[in-house]
Amino acid sequence: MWLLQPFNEGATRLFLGVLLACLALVTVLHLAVPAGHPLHVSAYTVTLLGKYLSYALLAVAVDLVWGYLGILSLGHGAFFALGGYAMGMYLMRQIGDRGTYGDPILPDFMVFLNWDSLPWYWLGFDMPWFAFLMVMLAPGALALVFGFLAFRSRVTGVYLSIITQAMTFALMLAFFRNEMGFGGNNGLTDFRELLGFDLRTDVTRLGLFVATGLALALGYVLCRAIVTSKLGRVSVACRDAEARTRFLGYRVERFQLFVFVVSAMLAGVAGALYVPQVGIINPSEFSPIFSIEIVLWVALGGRGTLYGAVIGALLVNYAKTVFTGAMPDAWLFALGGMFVLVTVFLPKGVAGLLSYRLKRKEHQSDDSSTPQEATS
Amino acid sequence: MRMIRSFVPGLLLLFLLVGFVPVAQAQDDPGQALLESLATESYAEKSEAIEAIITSGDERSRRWLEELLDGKLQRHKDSGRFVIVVENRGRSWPVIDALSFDDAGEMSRRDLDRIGINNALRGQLQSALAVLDLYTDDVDDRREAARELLGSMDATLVEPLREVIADEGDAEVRRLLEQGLAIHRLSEGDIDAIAELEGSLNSRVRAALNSAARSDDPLIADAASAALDDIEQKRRLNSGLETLYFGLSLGSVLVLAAIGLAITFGVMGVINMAHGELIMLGAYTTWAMQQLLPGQPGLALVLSIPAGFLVAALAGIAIERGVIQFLKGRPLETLLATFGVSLILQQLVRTVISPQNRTVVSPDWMSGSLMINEGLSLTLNRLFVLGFALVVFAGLMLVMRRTRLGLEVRAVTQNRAMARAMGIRATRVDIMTFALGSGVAGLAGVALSQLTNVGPNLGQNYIIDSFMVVVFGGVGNLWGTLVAGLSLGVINQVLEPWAGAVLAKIIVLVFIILFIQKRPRGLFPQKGRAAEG
Amino acid sequence: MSFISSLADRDRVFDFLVPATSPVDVRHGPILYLEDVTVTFDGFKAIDDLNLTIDDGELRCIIGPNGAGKTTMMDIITGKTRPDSGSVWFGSRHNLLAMSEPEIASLGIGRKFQKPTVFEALTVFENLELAMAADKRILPTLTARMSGEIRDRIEEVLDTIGLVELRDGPAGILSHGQKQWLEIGMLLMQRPRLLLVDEPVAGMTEQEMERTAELLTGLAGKGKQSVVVVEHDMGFVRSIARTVTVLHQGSVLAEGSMDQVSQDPKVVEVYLGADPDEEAA
Amino acid sequence: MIPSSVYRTSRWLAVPLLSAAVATPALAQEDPIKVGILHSLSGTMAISETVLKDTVEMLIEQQNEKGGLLGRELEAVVVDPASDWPLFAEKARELLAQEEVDVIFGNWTSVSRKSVLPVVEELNGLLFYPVQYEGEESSENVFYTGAAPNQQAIPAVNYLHDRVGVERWVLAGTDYVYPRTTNKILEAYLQDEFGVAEEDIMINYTPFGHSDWQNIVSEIKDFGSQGKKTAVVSTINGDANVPFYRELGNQGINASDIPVVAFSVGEQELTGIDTAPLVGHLAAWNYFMSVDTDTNYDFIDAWIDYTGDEMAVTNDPMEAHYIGFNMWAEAVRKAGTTEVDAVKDAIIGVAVPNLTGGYAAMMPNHHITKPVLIGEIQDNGQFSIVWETPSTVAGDAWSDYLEGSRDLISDWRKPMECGNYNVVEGSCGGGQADAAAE
Repeated sequence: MWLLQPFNEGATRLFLGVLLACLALVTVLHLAVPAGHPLHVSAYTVTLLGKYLSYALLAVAVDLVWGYLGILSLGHGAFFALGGYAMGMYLMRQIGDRGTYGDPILPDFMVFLNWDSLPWYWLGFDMPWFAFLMVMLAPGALALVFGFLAFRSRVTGVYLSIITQAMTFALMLAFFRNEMGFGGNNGLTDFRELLGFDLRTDVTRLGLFVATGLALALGYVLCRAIVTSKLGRVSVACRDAEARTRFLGYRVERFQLFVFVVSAMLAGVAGALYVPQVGIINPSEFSPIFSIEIVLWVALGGRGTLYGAVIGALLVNYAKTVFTGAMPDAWLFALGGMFVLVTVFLPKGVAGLLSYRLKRKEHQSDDSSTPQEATS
Repeated sequence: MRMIRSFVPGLLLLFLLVGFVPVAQAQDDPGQALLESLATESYAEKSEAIEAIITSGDERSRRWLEELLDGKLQRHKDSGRFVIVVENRGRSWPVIDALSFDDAGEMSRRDLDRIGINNALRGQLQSALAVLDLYTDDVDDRREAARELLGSMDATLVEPLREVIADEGDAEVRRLLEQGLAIHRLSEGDIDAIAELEGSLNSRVRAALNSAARSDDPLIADAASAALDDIEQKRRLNSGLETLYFGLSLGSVLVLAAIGLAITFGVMGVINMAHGELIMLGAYTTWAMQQLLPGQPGLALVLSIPAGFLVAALAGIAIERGVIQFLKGRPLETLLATFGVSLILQQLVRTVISPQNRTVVSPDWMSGSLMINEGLSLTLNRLFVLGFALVVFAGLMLVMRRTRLGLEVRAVTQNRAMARAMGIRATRVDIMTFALGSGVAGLAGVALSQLTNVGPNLGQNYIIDSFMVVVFGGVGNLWGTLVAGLSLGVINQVLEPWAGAVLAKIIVLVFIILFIQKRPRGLFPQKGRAAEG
Repeated sequence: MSFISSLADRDRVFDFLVPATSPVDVRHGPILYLEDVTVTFDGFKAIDDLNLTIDDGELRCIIGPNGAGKTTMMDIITGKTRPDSGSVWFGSRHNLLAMSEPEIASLGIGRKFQKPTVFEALTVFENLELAMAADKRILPTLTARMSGEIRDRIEEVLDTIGLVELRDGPAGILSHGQKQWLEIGMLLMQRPRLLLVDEPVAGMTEQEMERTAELLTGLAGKGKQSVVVVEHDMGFVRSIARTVTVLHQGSVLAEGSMDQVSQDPKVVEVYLGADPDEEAA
Repeated sequence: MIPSSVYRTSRWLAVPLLSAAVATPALAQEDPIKVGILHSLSGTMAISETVLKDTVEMLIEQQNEKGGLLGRELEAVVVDPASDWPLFAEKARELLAQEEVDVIFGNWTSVSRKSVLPVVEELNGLLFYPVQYEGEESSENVFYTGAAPNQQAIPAVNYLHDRVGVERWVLAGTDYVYPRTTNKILEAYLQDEFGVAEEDIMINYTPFGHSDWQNIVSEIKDFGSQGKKTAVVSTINGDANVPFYRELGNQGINASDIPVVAFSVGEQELTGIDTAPLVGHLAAWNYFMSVDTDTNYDFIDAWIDYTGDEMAVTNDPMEAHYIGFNMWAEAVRKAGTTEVDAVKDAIIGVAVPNLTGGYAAMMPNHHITKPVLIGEIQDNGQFSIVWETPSTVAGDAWSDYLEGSRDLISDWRKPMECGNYNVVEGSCGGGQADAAAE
C-alpha cells in the first residue's frame, strides 16, 4: 500500500524513531520522576512541547505545498486558525452552564451581546465527532474553493502568495467583528473539558501532548507517502516546469488543488490540537505576520525536506520561549539576527547540514531540497 | 451666548479707553482684584469674573483673557501673586508677572495654581475675543471672528453689530454677520430670517434651521425644513466630491507606501519585508529634525524630505550590502532575511528612542483645511500628501525612464548577464536601485508622519497593504502601482459610509482576490513572451 | 538500401515506437490542419494568417529565420497560446482550440521544447516515468506502482537515448545534448500520434545528430507517428527532410522538397541568403 | 537590563530542549520575594505597556530601599508576552509554575487578561490588573485596580449631560469587547436615565489601529450639525487615536463645537500627539498627572528620577499599579506571609493612599474605590481637571445596566466566596460554583 511506502526510507524511520522516543521519554520523565527532581519534566514544559509539536505539524503542512508544489502560501495561518476555531467552538459548547452567566447553551460573549439563540453555524458543535470533522472540513472547504479559483486561472508565484495573504487578512478582520459570532477580539477561551477530561489537569495535558506527537507522526508519514508516490514526483514536476507537465497530459491545477487541500486539512488538525493546549483562540492567529512566521520556520529548517520543517518549527519557537523569558528587552534582536544569519550562511536551512549525512540514505527529499524558486 | 450679555458696551468702552488708562502700581492695582475674583472653584463665579474683566475696560484685559484661554494665567500658591506661564513643559516653568508683564523668573509647577476653565468658559472667552477682533484691521481676523460669532449672538449684540456691519468694508464679513444676526432673529421666531439663511452650507446655519424645523410654529417649521431640503441638495453633491477626495487621499497614502516597494520588489524581485521599517525610519527622521529645529516645524518638515530619503537610502544600502547581495537569485530567502531585519529595526527604535509614539507637529500651513465652499473643505495635510505622492511618483518615473540609472536598472533586471557583458556594473546598479526604493520609502515615512502615529509599529501597519497594491497593480509596473493605490483608496472610501470601516476593508481584499483570478498578473501585466512561463 | 533495412530493423527492435491507439480520425487524410491562424503579441503579428496541413505519418521540416513564428505555431497547436482567429484541427474530429494542454497532450500530441525542459530535480528515470502514457488522474497517480513491464519500457527508452548509466542521476546534471535526448525520450514514452520537435539537435555533436536523424525518420510513417521538426541546422534538415515548409513573418513562404524550396528566390532572399551557421547559432 | 534576567539567561541557556523544565528548589525563607511582571515589551501593545513594567520595577526598587517586605528582598521577574495573547497564558504559566512568583502585575488588553485568567485560577496565583476595563468579570485570583465602567464611563456621561448640556451622542470605539460593553452600558444608561432618543445616539466601530478617519469624522461633523449639542464618547484604542484627533483638528471640529470625551487617552498617549488643536477635548480617568497633591508630585519626581527623563509623564494605569502594589504589600504585611490564600483574605478591606489625595480601598469584589476625574486636554499634553466626583466610587464588577449581569454580585469573603452570585436565584452562578467548591 502506498501509505506504507515511507517506512522503507531510512530517514523516515529515523525521524519516527526519534519522535516516538521523545514522546515516551517526556511521558516517563513527567509521570515517573518526582517533581523537584532535576530530571522531572513539569506540566508547563509538557504543554509547551505540545504547542511546539502542533506548530511542527503546521510547518509540515506548509512545507508540503511550498517545498514540493512550489506554492508559497502566506495564508496557512487561516487554515490553522479555522481548525482551531472548530475545536474552540466544541470546547465552548462543553462549558455548558458553567459560564459566568450560567446560560446552558449560549457562550458568555453571546449572552452579553444579547444574542437570544445560537447562530446556525454553531449548531452541532456540541457533538465531538461533528466538531472534529469540521476541524478538517472547514479548512479543507476553504482551501478547495480558494484553490479551485486560483489554480484554475493559473495564478502563480508571488501573485498567489499575496492573495493567500489577502485571504487570511480578510478572515482576520472578519473574525475581529463581534457580529461574526466568534467572540471578536477576545476569541474563545476559558475552556473546561475535552471529551470529558478536565483541561486543567496535568494528565489531560500529557494526553494532549502525546496526541499531538502522534498526529505529527501520522501527518509526517502521510506527507512522505504523498511526496514519495508518483503524485509527489508530479508535484515536483509542476513546481519546476509547470508547462512541461501540462504537455505530458497532467492536469496540473487538479494536482495542485489536491495537495493544497490535504495540506490545509493538516493545518486544521494542527490548529485543533493547538487550541486546548494554549487555552485560547482569537483572530490574531489569522494575522498575515503569523503566516509569514510559519514560512520562516520552514525556510529556516530547510525547505523541501519535511523533517526540516519540523526542526525549524521547534527551533524557532523554543528560541522564542527562551529569549522572551531570558532577555525580554532584546529578544527580537536575537530572533531577527537568527533569521538573517541562517539565510545567509545556511541556504538550505538547518536540514541542509543534516542532509549531507542523509544523502546516501534518502535520495528523494535531498533532490527536491534544491528547488527552483517559485516566485519572480 | 448668555455670558456676552451686558458687557458689549464695556467692550466698546474698552476700545475708547485704550491708551488713556495710566498703568497703575501693582499694590493698589485694580487688576489684582479682577484676577483675584478669577481664582475660585465655581465656574459660575469665574464667568462673572470674566465679565467683570471685560467690562472693567482695563487695557490689559485682552491679554488676560487670551492667557486665561490658553490656561497660562496662574496663581502662586503662597504669595497669591498672579503670573503668566511662558513655557509649561517640564518641572519648573519660566513666568512673567500678570500685572506688569515683567519677567518673574522661574517657578516650580508644584507651587502654581492654574486658573482652570471649562468648555463653557472657553466659549465665552472665544466669543468675547471674537467681538474684539471685529475691530482689528486684519480682514482675515475679522472674517475668522465673524465666523466664530455665527450662532453665538444674542440680543445685546444685535445693535453694536449693526453698527459694525454699517462701517465694515469687507463684504464677506458683512455677509457672515448678517447671517449670524439672521440666525439670532430666527431663534426669536422671525420667519423672514429663513430667507436670508437659504442655501448656506454653513453647519451652524444648518443647526439653527434644524432646531427651527422642530419649532412649534408650523409656518416656521415648514419654511425651515423647506430651506433645509435645498441645502441638502447642494450638500449631496459636495459630500460626493468629499468622498472622492477622501478616496484619493487614502489612495495617495497607499501609493506612497507602496511605490518604494514597487522598485525593490517589483523591479529587483526582492521581497523586502523591512520596507515598512524603512518607512518608519523616514517618519522618525522627521521627528528628529523637529527636535533639532525646535519652534520651526515647517522648515524641519521641508528639510526632512531630503534627510528622510537619505537616512532610509543609507539603511537600504546597508541591508543590500549586509544581506541581500548574498541572496542573488533566491528571492524567497530575501523574505526570510529581511523579515529578520525588520524585527531588529523595530526593536532598535524601541530601545534607542522609545517604545512610545513620538510627537510630530504639523506646521500651520499644513493644519486646518482649504475651504472650497462652506459645505466642502479639503484637509490641508492630506492635500499636501496627495500632491507629494504625485510629485514623488513623477520623479520616480523620470528617474526610471529618462536617466542612465533607470536604463541600466531596466537592463539589469531584464537580462543580468547580457547587461554585465555590455559593461554595466550590475552590483552597483543593484545598490543604487535598492537605495532608490528605500529612499522613496523614507519619503513615504516623512509624509505619513503628518497623518498618523510615529512609533515602532508604523511600518507593520503598511507592509501588507503595500504588497497588495504592488501586486494588484502588476509587479514591476510603476503605473500599475499608482492606479492600483488610488483606485483601492477610492473603492474603500466609497464603500465605507454604508459598509462600515471593517467591512469595507474586507470587501476590498475579497475584490483583490477575485480580480487576480481574472487577471493573474495584475492590472498592468508585463506582456509578451518574456512574461510567459 | 541499408538505410531502409536498418529502419525496418529498428522498427522491429523498438516495438514501443508503435503509437498508442489515439481517437484521432485520419481517414480524410491530414492529421493536423491549421487554417487562417493569426496571433499578435502587443500589436506584433507573430503568426499572420497561417495555413498548414500535415498528413498522417508525414515527416515535415519547418524552417525560417528567427521570429518567423515557428515556436509560436507550436504553442498554438499544443494549446499554450490561443490565436486571435483561425482554426486548428487534429484529424477531422478534434478542434484543438477548444482544448487545454493536458487534453491535447492526451489526444496524442507530444512536444519537445526549443529550450530542453526536463524536470531537473527528478532523476532521468523518473522523468521518463512521468512522461509515460498512463492514467494521469489524481488517485491513480497517487497509488501508482512500478510494474515490471513499465520498468522494461523505460529501460528500453533509456537504452535508445543512451542514458542508461545516468538513469538515477538528477536530470539537472545532464549536458545540453543529453537533455535534448531525454526530452525526446519522454516524447517516446508518451507514444504520441503527432510529434512536434523544436530544434532537436541544437548543441549536439555530429554523432548525436545522426542518431537523432535516424530516430526521427524511423518514427515517421503511415499509421505511425507524424513528425513536425523545426530546425535551423540546414545540414540536419537536408538529411531528414522530405517536405519542407518555409515560414516567414508568421506565414508560409514556400513549401516543397528541400531542393525546390532552396531554389525559390524568395526563400533565398529572406533566409538561405544568410549564412546558415549564423542562423543556427 | 535587569540583573535578575542576566542570571536567568545563563540558567535558561543551560537548559536542553527536552528538560526545559528546570527544577526550582523550594524557596527558603531568606529567598527573595518574586514579583512577576507580565507586560508586553514588544509588538503592538509595547507602546502602552512598557511604562507599566518600568513602574513596577521602580516600586520594587523603592520597596527594597525601605527594607523590602517581611525582611525579604523583592525581586522582579520580567518576561515579554510580546502582545501575543496565547503567549500571555504561556508566560503566566512560566511565571507561576517555573519562576514560582508570589504575585503578578500585568496585562493591558482584555483579551490578554482573558487568556491569562484560567492559568492564574488553576495555579492559584495573584494578578493585579491595572487598566480600566469593561467589567463583567470577577475572579478569585485577580484584583482589578483599574476602573470599572461605573468608575469612568457613567460619571463622564453624567458630566456631559448635566454640565455641558449634551443631548446627542456619538459612541465611537474600536471593535473589541471593552468598547462594545461600555457602549452597550452607556446606550442603556442614556436611554433609561436621560430618555435619549434612538436617533440621537450614533454608534460606530472601527478596526484596531484604524488610520483613515476622514469619513467617520465627517459623519460625526454632520451628525453634530442637527441643532442639538453633540458630544463624542470615544473608546478608541490607543494607537488609532493620533490619526483620529489629527483628523478632528483638520476638519475643524473643536472642543466647543463637539467635545470628545475619551476613556483610553491619557498623558502617555498624548505624548505622541500635537495637542494644540485638541485643547478642550476631554478624558475621564481616576488620575491625572496634573493632580495637585504632594503625594502625586513626589511620585512624579520619583518617576522622573527613575527614567532620567525630565519630560517623562505619568498616567492612570501607573497609578493603578502604584495602588495595587501598595495594597499587596500591605496585605502581605497583614498576613505575615506571601502565601496566596492568606494574602487574598487579608487584602480585602485594605486601604492605601492614592495619588489624588484620598484613599483607595479593596472591595470584596476585588475592585477598588476610586475618585472619577474629568479633565480637558491642554496644549502641553496635560489635562486640567474640570470636574471630579465628590467622593470615591466603588468599582462594580457587574453592571446594573446589562441584561445578563443586573442581578449578579460578587463577594469573595467567606462564606459567600463567589464572583457572580445571582441575588434573584440566590445561587452562585456557573463556573465559579465549582471553582469555589474546590
